[in-house]
Amino acid sequence: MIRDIIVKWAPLLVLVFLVLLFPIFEWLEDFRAGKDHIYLLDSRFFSVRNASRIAVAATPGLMVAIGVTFIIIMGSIDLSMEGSVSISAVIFAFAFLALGGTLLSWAWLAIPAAMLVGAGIGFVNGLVHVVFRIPSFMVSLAMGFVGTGLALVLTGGDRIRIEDEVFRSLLTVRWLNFPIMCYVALLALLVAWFIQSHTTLGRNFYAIGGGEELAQASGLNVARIRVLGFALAGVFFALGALMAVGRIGIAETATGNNFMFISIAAVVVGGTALWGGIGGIPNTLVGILIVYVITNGMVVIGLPSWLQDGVLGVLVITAVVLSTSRKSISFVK
Amino acid sequence: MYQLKAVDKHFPGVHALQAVDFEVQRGEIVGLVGENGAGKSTLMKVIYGAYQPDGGEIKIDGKRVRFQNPRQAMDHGIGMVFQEQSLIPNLTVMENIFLGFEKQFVTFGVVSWRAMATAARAQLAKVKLDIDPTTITSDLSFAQRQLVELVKVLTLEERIDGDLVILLDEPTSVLAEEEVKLLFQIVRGLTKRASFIFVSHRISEVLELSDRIYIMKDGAVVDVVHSNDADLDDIQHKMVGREINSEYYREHKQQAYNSNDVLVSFDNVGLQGSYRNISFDLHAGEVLCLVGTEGSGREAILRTVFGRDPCNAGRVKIKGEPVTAFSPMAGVRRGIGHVPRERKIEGIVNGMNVYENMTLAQIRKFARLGIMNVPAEKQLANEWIERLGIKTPSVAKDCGGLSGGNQQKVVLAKWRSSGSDILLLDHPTRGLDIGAKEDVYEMIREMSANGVGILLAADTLEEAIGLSHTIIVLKDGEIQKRFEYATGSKPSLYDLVHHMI
Amino acid sequence: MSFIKRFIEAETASRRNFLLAGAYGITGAAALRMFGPSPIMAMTYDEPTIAWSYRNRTNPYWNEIVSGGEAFVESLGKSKDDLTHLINEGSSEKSLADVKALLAKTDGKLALAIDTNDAPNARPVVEACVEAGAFVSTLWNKTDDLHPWDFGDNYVSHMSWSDEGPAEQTARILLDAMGGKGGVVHLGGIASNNPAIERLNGLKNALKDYPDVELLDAQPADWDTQKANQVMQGFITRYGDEITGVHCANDTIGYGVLEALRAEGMDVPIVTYDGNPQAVDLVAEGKILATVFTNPHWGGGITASLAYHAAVGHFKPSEEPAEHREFYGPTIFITPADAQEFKTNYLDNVPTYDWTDFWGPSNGQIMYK
Amino acid sequence: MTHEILRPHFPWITLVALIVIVGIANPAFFSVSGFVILMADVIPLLIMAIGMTFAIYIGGIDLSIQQLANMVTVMTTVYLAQFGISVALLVVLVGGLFGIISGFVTTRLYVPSFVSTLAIGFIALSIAKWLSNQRALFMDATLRDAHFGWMFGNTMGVPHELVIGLLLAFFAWLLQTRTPFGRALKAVGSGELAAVASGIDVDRVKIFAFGLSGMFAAFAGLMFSVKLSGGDAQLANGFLLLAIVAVLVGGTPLTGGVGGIINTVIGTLIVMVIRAAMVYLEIDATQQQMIFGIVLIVAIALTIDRSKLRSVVK
Repeated sequence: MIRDIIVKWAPLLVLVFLVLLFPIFEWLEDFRAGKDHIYLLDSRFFSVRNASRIAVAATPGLMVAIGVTFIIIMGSIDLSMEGSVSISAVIFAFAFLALGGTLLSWAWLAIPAAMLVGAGIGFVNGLVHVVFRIPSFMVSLAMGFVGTGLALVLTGGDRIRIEDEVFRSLLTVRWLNFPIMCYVALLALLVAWFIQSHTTLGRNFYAIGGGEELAQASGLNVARIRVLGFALAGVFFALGALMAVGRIGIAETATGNNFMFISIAAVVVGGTALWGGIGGIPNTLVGILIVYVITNGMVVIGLPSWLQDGVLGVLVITAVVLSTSRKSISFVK
Repeated sequence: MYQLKAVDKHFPGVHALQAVDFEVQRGEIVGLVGENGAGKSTLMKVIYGAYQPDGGEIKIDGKRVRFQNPRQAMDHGIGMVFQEQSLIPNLTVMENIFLGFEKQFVTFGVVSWRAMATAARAQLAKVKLDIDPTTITSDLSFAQRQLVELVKVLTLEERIDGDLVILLDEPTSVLAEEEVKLLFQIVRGLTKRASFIFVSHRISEVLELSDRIYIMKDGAVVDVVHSNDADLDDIQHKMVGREINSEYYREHKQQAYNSNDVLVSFDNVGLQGSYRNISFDLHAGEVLCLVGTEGSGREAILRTVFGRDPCNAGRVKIKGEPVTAFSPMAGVRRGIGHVPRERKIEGIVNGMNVYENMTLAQIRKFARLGIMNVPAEKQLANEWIERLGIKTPSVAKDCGGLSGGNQQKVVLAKWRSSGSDILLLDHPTRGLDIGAKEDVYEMIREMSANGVGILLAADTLEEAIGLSHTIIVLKDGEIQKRFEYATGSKPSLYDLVHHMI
Repeated sequence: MSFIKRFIEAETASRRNFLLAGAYGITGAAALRMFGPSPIMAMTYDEPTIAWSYRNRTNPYWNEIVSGGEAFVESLGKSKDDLTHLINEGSSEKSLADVKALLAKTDGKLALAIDTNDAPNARPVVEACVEAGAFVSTLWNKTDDLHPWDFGDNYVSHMSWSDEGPAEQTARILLDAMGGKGGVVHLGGIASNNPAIERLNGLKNALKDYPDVELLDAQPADWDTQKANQVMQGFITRYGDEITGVHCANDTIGYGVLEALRAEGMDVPIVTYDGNPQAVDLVAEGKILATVFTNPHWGGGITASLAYHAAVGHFKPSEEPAEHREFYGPTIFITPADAQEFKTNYLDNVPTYDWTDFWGPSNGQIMYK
Repeated sequence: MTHEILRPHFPWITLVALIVIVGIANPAFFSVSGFVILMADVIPLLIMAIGMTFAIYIGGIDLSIQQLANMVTVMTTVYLAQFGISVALLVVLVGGLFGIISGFVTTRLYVPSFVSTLAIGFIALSIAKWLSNQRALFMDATLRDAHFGWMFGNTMGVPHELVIGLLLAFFAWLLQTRTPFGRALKAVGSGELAAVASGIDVDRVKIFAFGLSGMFAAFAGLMFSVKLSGGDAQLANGFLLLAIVAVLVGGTPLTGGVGGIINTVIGTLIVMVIRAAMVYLEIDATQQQMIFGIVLIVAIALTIDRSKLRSVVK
């Protein structure tokens, strides 16, 4: 029983451990240099400013990871995030500029437009997956290529700058030390959590992840739920795209790069099982924070750059090992 | 009230249902029996809407209906209680109960968990199950799950105005005796509201519960009998088209075992949470049966012998050697064969053909210089196919496509051909039809005569009594009673049940 | 002999040969081909396919390169669609495989301009081209032991940029702006890429003259805006106000850094590299102190041009001096003072280059250390 | 019924159809020598995909192969002078070791291979960066030719790398179809629980499968390093997704137990043809990636053997 509780809270414990770990290195460094340093209090890592930096860095990844969480809970996987993010970002930017270029005009329509694009890609993903009975891994991988390719065709490789001060206030305006985009992300997180735990659709994801045939036999329209799930994931990928554009003010074909492995690693590190049915949105929040705390912390303590990948690898394995309930699984592939 | 008229169903190469007439009256409990492959499951699938018949018609209260999917059947009051494991383990009990019908608790897209819990409690009360509806389903016992399964179907009561028809598919297979009694009591109590179709291999239970019994054979209904004027032998006779007599368990072939040759020896063995203080010896040629309810520890003991669950108290010796390292690999090396209950998952490898399955436990023996000797494998497979009468078009046929009985024979051939002299049989006849069961019994006798020690967890008590030299009754992980039997002095069912509960 | 003069001679020679070839007929031309590429071959056979192989289209730098290649093709009176693009997506394997496929398709009648994605990949690409009788010019990536003159005519040229000097100069601009004191951080490209190494070295060289400035940290940001943004956030946490200047290995890194600074409300001078149009705008606005324009448009055009003109026999690479086979590309500094002017001259109106003036704007022979 | 008989043959039918289509669109594609060259070039990818097949065949995945190959290019370049030809042995052993570690983490620590191999890959990348000092390194040409010249010669018009690739493919095929290990692999891939119940050491089989994947990745890295005459920490980038695609498009689904080495050979050739088609059919550069994705979906839809998939497709 105690073991179960530890497993359940392991991701959070890992996060807390990491947050307390990096300041130790800072303390050591200053101690060696003979500077005064009170652990945590004088930490640059353990500070509100840095928390907001980590939050800003993590928001796009969080949105993407939330999207893929829904899919993983269903026991499927969606690898189209890089393409979906790129195409959503690019179409958002084009629409935004075409409709006036500032949020205070009709250009705000670009935001729902981008979300529609994301939903559309996800919808096609789900449809091809369900109708042609092709495993989601393959469909979404290929759809990712299509998404990135489409973004490339549209931009011809150019980057689109979004200069609008109102839109960029996502990053530049702070409430209580945190930029607005963090609050937007928080809102999206709450919506996702709400969908997961308080709507039929969200619960049906768990049902499918727990036993698809059984869910089907209970009269659930599994195909429809799957397609909806992929579309929902697409919406969150598009939100991730909006955050990414909001963060650096540029939409380009490369906007989606590097999201795939980071987001899936974050979901798993957070304690959501790849075989479906277990975990959820709060786990993903913890997971993504773990990943970004590690990347931020490594730079802050001045770890040599060549070492950073390896340390990330070791910490990811450790986090997953700690948060896996050995009882509930007979074998792992 | 519910009526099938001349229903036909064809599959490629098979005429699965032939002009089946079937009828359920209001408040009636109808039994449905038949050997495997007789068409029971096809008929059930037609009834609950998973299959659409090719011919004939379905009528409810005289009105013709046609279901595209189970959901539509449910909307007409037809519900299915599945064998087992049809609840989704990671969901709460209440979510499982209302799965697919959450709408009633949704306002503006929000599910009200409180309303659902209240409703679920009311439903659970119907079967007198007192559990928290927010419990995660995987935390329930088998029996509780079976009842939740029933509750799930009973929710139709509120949703549907008309009458209910509830199919019970082998509902007792995972239940202990007293749980079966409770279930029957509940079912009888519900006949005020619903009719039942009860499908089981346990004909005695069907006789006990049902008002009328449909007997199926080869896709057709061969007879309909009233349970008052039917008896077990009669029904079995109609199912298989031949007599079932005392020869059934091949008792005349039972030979005394060699009590000097101890194969497995347990000395005060225990495993935390499963069983404790277990001592017994399994001899060459002995059939030793462990009897007990689900959770009495018999499966865990089998697993310990095979090496899957290491014990943490006492001493286990196999062929005189103390066992220190437990693993299935070591078990197989010691000559232990395991015929698991989950035949399709643990018994055969679905996707590998007959000869690959047969040599699976002895791959290395068929390798020459690291290369598999396939002709030798095929030869071995052909020998055993002939010896055990395995029906397969070829040795290269995918085992997943064989019938249950033939799969089981392949599993037995796997162990016997590799020379295992200790066999663990975990419900070896589960889900097999009578003909296949007899074949299995025959093989058990033959192996026993050849000096193989057999540790058995039987499907039914009759089977246990019929087959064993020795019976050990277990309850809550402890040995209650030990019976030694020679042919002709077999105990009665009552003797055993008395110690089990 | 000046190039132009030789060019005119070659032109007349090829016309004469063309008439001859007409007399010989096709067989004669085919026979002549055995003696290696010659003007006759160029005129009697199809024009060689002109191809540019590069990393991707998501980086403005490569788009500039490509626009140069297209401008060159158009200068030949062809459509810009006649330029074949090979995109390697950062994969050396794809880079090589695509080149081989194109060689097979064109049967070696190919003028290839290429950045091989990674230095070691240059050798097999060049060897494949040489073997197939195609003409290849490389840009940026090649290992130091690989030289055009070791391959006769077919490995036409290699162009690179000496980044150490210009990077040092931008560093000086930065360090001066910092008042010659404080702390500077460097965000680099993919660590093993040559330009990334040279640009960091440039900064280090400059720092020797500024003893009061400390190089706080240098980490790779892989030429990537988002990664740069994250790395800069880490730097800000670690060093906070100690950072009084940022030295970026290219413009795209600079964008990420600017946004990280903007999020913190910090105003720290930064310098970048490459001179992308957006960066030039930022220089004009004063947000970036300086960037270095390497004229990728010209680089892209002239690399293709060299391969093409060698392939059609307008000049014989093996007769050219070493400084015409391996040379540095041009660099132009852009500072707020001249950004506007630069923009008008180079970006808003892309100059029409004489694509036969191969070495005019070049910057001397490549020197190895 | 004919559909069922044809099913297992769909991968190569797809391949032939693709070749014919591209060939009709551009007859220059039908050139034996051109084809041989194309195939020789796809050999490192083939070797990686073969390794990946072992991981996928047991229902896992190996995301570390690209980073392992990166590390191996660096190791080969750095240690060539010191060890000579035995550097090949060294790197293959190191690759196998990394694979075994992945397998160990997956089976004994219960970390899904998707994550464990990703993380092990990161560790390999760190080592590659450290060993290369974050520089692009190149080999001494004479040393390379002395020790590994045999890899890239030509005998009677047949490139040696093609021979090596086919030999390795044959070896892998033998391993998969004709050895006790291959049989155990199949049992683990199609029915893990039954394999356990038959006394097969499932963990060891899996660890060995990942080890093989690592060894093949290392060999591919070695060949690539010799071919490119150098090494650095991102030389092999771009291999990973392509290797996965090659395995999947050949008809080995991620669920394991179905498909195999032959399928991967066909899958690799399909990828090769699609890619070469982009060049031969002069597809606009900006559109290539999009078209690649679409063709991929169609190809997978054609090649995948749904009858062997579990009833549930996830």
